[in-house]
Amino acid sequence: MKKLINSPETVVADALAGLAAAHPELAVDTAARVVRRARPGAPGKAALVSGGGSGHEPLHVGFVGPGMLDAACPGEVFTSPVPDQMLAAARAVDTGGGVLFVVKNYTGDVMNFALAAELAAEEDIEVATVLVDDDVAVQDSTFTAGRRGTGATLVVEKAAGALAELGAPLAEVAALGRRVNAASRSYAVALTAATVPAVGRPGFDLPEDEIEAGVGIHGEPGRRREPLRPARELAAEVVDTVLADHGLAPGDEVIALVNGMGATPLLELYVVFGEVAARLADAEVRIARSLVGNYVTSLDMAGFSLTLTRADAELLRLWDAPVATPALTWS
Amino acid sequence: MKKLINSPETVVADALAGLAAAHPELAVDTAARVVRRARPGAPGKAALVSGGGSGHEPLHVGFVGPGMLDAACPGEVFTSPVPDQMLAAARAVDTGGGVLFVVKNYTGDVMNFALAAELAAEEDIEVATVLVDDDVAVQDSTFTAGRRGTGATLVVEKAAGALAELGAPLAEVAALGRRVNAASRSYAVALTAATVPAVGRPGFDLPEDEIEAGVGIHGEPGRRREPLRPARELAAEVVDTVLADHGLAPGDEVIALVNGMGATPLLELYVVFGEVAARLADAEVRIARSLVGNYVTSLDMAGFSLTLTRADAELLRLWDAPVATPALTWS
Amino acid sequence: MELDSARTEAWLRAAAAAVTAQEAELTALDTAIGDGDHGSNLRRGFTAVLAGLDAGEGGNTAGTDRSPGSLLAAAGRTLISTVGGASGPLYGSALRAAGRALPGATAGPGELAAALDEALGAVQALGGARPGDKTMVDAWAPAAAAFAETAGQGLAAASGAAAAAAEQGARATVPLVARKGRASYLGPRSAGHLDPGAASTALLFTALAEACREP
Amino acid sequence: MELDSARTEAWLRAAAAAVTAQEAELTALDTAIGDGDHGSNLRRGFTAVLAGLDAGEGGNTAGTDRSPGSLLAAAGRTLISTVGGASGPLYGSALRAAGRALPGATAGPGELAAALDEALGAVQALGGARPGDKTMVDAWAPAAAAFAETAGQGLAAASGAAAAAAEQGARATVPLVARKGRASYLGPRSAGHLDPGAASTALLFTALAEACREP
Ligand SMILES: Nc1ncnc2c1ncn2[C@@H]1O[C@H](COP(=O)(O)OP(=O)(O)O)[C@@H](O)[C@H]1O
Ligand SMILES: Nc1ncnc2c1ncn2[C@@H]1O[C@H](COP(=O)(O)OP(=O)(O)O)[C@@H](O)[C@H]1O
Ligand SMILES: [Mg+2]
Ligand SMILES: [Mg+2]
Ligand SMILES: [Mg+2]
Ligand SMILES: [Mg+2]
Repeated sequence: MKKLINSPETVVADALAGLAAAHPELAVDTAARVVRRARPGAPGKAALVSGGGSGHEPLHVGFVGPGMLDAACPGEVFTSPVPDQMLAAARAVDTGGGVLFVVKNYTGDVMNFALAAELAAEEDIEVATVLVDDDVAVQDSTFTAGRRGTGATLVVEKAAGALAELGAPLAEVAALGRRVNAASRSYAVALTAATVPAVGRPGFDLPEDEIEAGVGIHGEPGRRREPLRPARELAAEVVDTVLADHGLAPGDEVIALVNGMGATPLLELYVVFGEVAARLADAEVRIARSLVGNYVTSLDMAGFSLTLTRADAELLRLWDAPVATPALTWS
Repeated sequence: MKKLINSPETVVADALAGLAAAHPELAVDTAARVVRRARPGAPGKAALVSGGGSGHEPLHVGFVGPGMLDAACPGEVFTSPVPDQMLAAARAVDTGGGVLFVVKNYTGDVMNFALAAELAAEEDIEVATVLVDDDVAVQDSTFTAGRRGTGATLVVEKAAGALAELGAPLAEVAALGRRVNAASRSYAVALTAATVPAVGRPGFDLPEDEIEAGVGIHGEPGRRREPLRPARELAAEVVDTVLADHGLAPGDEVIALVNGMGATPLLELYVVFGEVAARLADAEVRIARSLVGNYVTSLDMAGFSLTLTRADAELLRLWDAPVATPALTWS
Repeated sequence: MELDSARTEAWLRAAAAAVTAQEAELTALDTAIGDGDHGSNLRRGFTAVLAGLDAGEGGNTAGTDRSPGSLLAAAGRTLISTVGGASGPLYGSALRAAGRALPGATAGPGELAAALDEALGAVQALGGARPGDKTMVDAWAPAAAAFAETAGQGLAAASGAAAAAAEQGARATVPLVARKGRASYLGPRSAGHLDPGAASTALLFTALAEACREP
Repeated sequence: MELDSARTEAWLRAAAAAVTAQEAELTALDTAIGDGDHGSNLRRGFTAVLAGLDAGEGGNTAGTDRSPGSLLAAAGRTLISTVGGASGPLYGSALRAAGRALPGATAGPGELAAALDEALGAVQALGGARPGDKTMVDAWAPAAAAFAETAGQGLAAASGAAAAAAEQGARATVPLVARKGRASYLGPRSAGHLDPGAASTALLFTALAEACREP
């Protein structure tokens, strides 16, 4: 394992120290493991709190700031945070408008956020929860853990964050978040596996000519192995897989996120985006907005995910609204 | 080799197609291989043109936009662009204020930009050139190729771009660019080698417990091999190497860029930044501004570089000035 | 033999020792069909449990009346606050539920059987897994059942039977296709691997058997 | 024998064939002490040169008077416009300089010797490298010298001698420590490797010898 770390035990604490040093506009509580805006949101604003295992940076800590999250709770690498963190975050950012938990749908995240919500309720902090579950690689039924939350988390946090900044009440922000999630689907392929620092070797071995299709963002293998193919074919397969599940019609508009898994050069992500755009054009789906880069990552995994969110006027307005976070900034 | 490409021959063209699809605010001339702002700069504004081999993304194409470059010329992977590209770019962006070529100091880049400058002069386009040579790993003398241009390119392009936007004449913008370069030093270490698509395998083999110290951004080996050590020790060595050359005094302020080489997870870059900040604090050098991320990359190389630019009030004002490009945006 | 506070503490310490010693194995299991953190998760959590025991947690404010129930409940709270992931809330809630079910200064085998059943109930209430879903339930359920069945033979015998049943239940997860937890994302590819949570549950019951062995 | 337009074209075509056939070798040399693009750079450039030849470039507007000089100058322009990197301007300027020095419809060995010297001069003027710096100059300089020395023996003999000298000059770069180009960044680690540009220069002179062989 070759990593720029001091030790697997301290990697999250050390990264938080670096985050604090790099971003004076963030308040980083290294003891409570809560990252929040140094300048709190307006009184009565619905506050957004998200979190999850570390190793997905910039998600979530890089999305804290005006127009997006009020606080993020980073867990250990690929391990959901503990309820104490979300409770501390909720206490810190609630200005009377209540708190929205944005939770990626993983058993651990769901349970820990649920416990935190109970504890917050005991302290009379109003809490609503949006569950993100966009990954079409996973079968969804009441007998399973359901779909994973992946790339759509960024879109949910951006749109809900913008609506909260406009002063919408908690229930409305939560409803918007759920609507964005319902309008989103994602699918990912991996060229290499991630190496969890505490494990010390890649999560799976892949031959030079094979990829894992339908992977998540926690280093787990995907649904199946496939041969490595040119970007055009991979992009077409990924687009088709998302479209098949999404039910987009010709003429529909989308926000398209071509996301690197952490170790994917931007040059390659642009190649992929070009192929994705061509395939969507064939399907007469219009890309209204797009984002290309490493945003929802899996440590040092190479590969990409595609997220398509059906767009409408309100969502585009919220997407275009100003945002000022370490990883996403526009005005 | 596992890459998200269609073929080594088409990777640059395909990436440009993707860039065009992702960024309607850019005008991408795929035939001439020139990327420029869709909305040209103000008449008479000094125009900034940069370029270099592809594989360093977001440098340079991701830095085209208001407040930074007017155009970028991407060459083949790790190959400087040809003079025709820079000439076409100069023609396209010159609005009477002349053109500043920002050139990283490599033999190929220097010669190709020089030929382009001659051709532009023949067409009565005023051209000035800033050479960026910040890499302290390389011996500098009249008998060598001189220092390489690496991370400081971002700082030069940001500051000079801001000054040009304010309406400063070409000569002043060029002088500022040279001043920023002279105030900048960089040093890099690599944990893994880059794989050039046309080569198909990594540029060098590194055992699990070794790194290359003093590497450039073209996949070449560095000055020497060293054992892999904890981030704290690596960061200290890199800071000390830069400081030894830089001649910063206690109390000096810097802009600090902790830059990933393309395949370095953000989590690790924040760990490194924390250690860099601690070491600089020991040296009583104050970090006035900072940037953490994969900005001046070397395809899929893992590792990081540190760039320190001595800051003063004017430079900080230019650094803080609004910028709106694919990879760098603030207001 | 009754379960007293010394035996409860011994149980928790043995569990901590076991998950620490087996960290790499648990993580390897979780790397195959999960995200490779189960070993470090439990080591982190049980290290905190040990620290709590050393600091006198689980007693009254004076730290004196450390009953089996209060010790287990405190350990459960510590796990919830330090582990994260799926296993943190699940094991944490299990121990808290068991602790609530043991209000006395000591507990007989029958009481402990009921407490283990409460713990299993808490895991299932929180996680929704049923036997056969390839989770810790597949070790916990047969262990609790074996303990209840053999409770009449005393604490040592019942804990031994529970440990054996947990171990067997864990091993029986190998051929299963996961329906809960991260392994479920793999679909059919999850078959052929031991569930990490079932493996760690077996460690917990083996630790109980160790702590309750006849002297 | 004189260098006429047919032989010049044959030279350029042979050079294109050689760099294409040796692309992987040139790239491997450049991977060791450079950035791994020399082979693909020259293949791309000479492929364009071939296309230019096929399209009648290097002639007057009617495409008829393709003199050695105009063919070489056109090839040089094409290399500058398609190769990039260090080798593009260097080889491009070299061929343009050689072309300028050959204004006639044909050229004798003495004229070609002077033209090769002009080419070397252009490389050195642009890149500033001297013999011993571990660059293409280390092949070009001995080749031009050998050609000049043996020019009295005719085109075929002189080209053969130049090719041999270029090859030897290239091989002699192995122990050198680079002072110019990318390899110089490696400092002492650049020793022990053949310079890629010197290797490609040897290919160009071998191609010339092929084109000028006695029938
Ligand atoms: N819904 C559930 N019910 C019961 N046990 C579960 C459930 N989900 C996961 N588990 C158990 O948790 C174990 C994984 O724990 P751990 O790796 O620490 O957490 P995570 O899966 O969040 O990384 C699984 O092996 C399984 O036994
Ligand atoms: N200053 C120079 N003078 C002469 N030849 C040079 C000089 N710099 C580089 N070269 C030659 O160019 C070759 C490398 O060419 P190439 O790989 O195509 O370009 P780049 O170095 O820009 O990647 C070197 O092997 C060397 O022979
Ligand atoms: Mg986990
Ligand atoms: Mg090159
Ligand atoms: Mg796990
Ligand atoms: Mg090269």
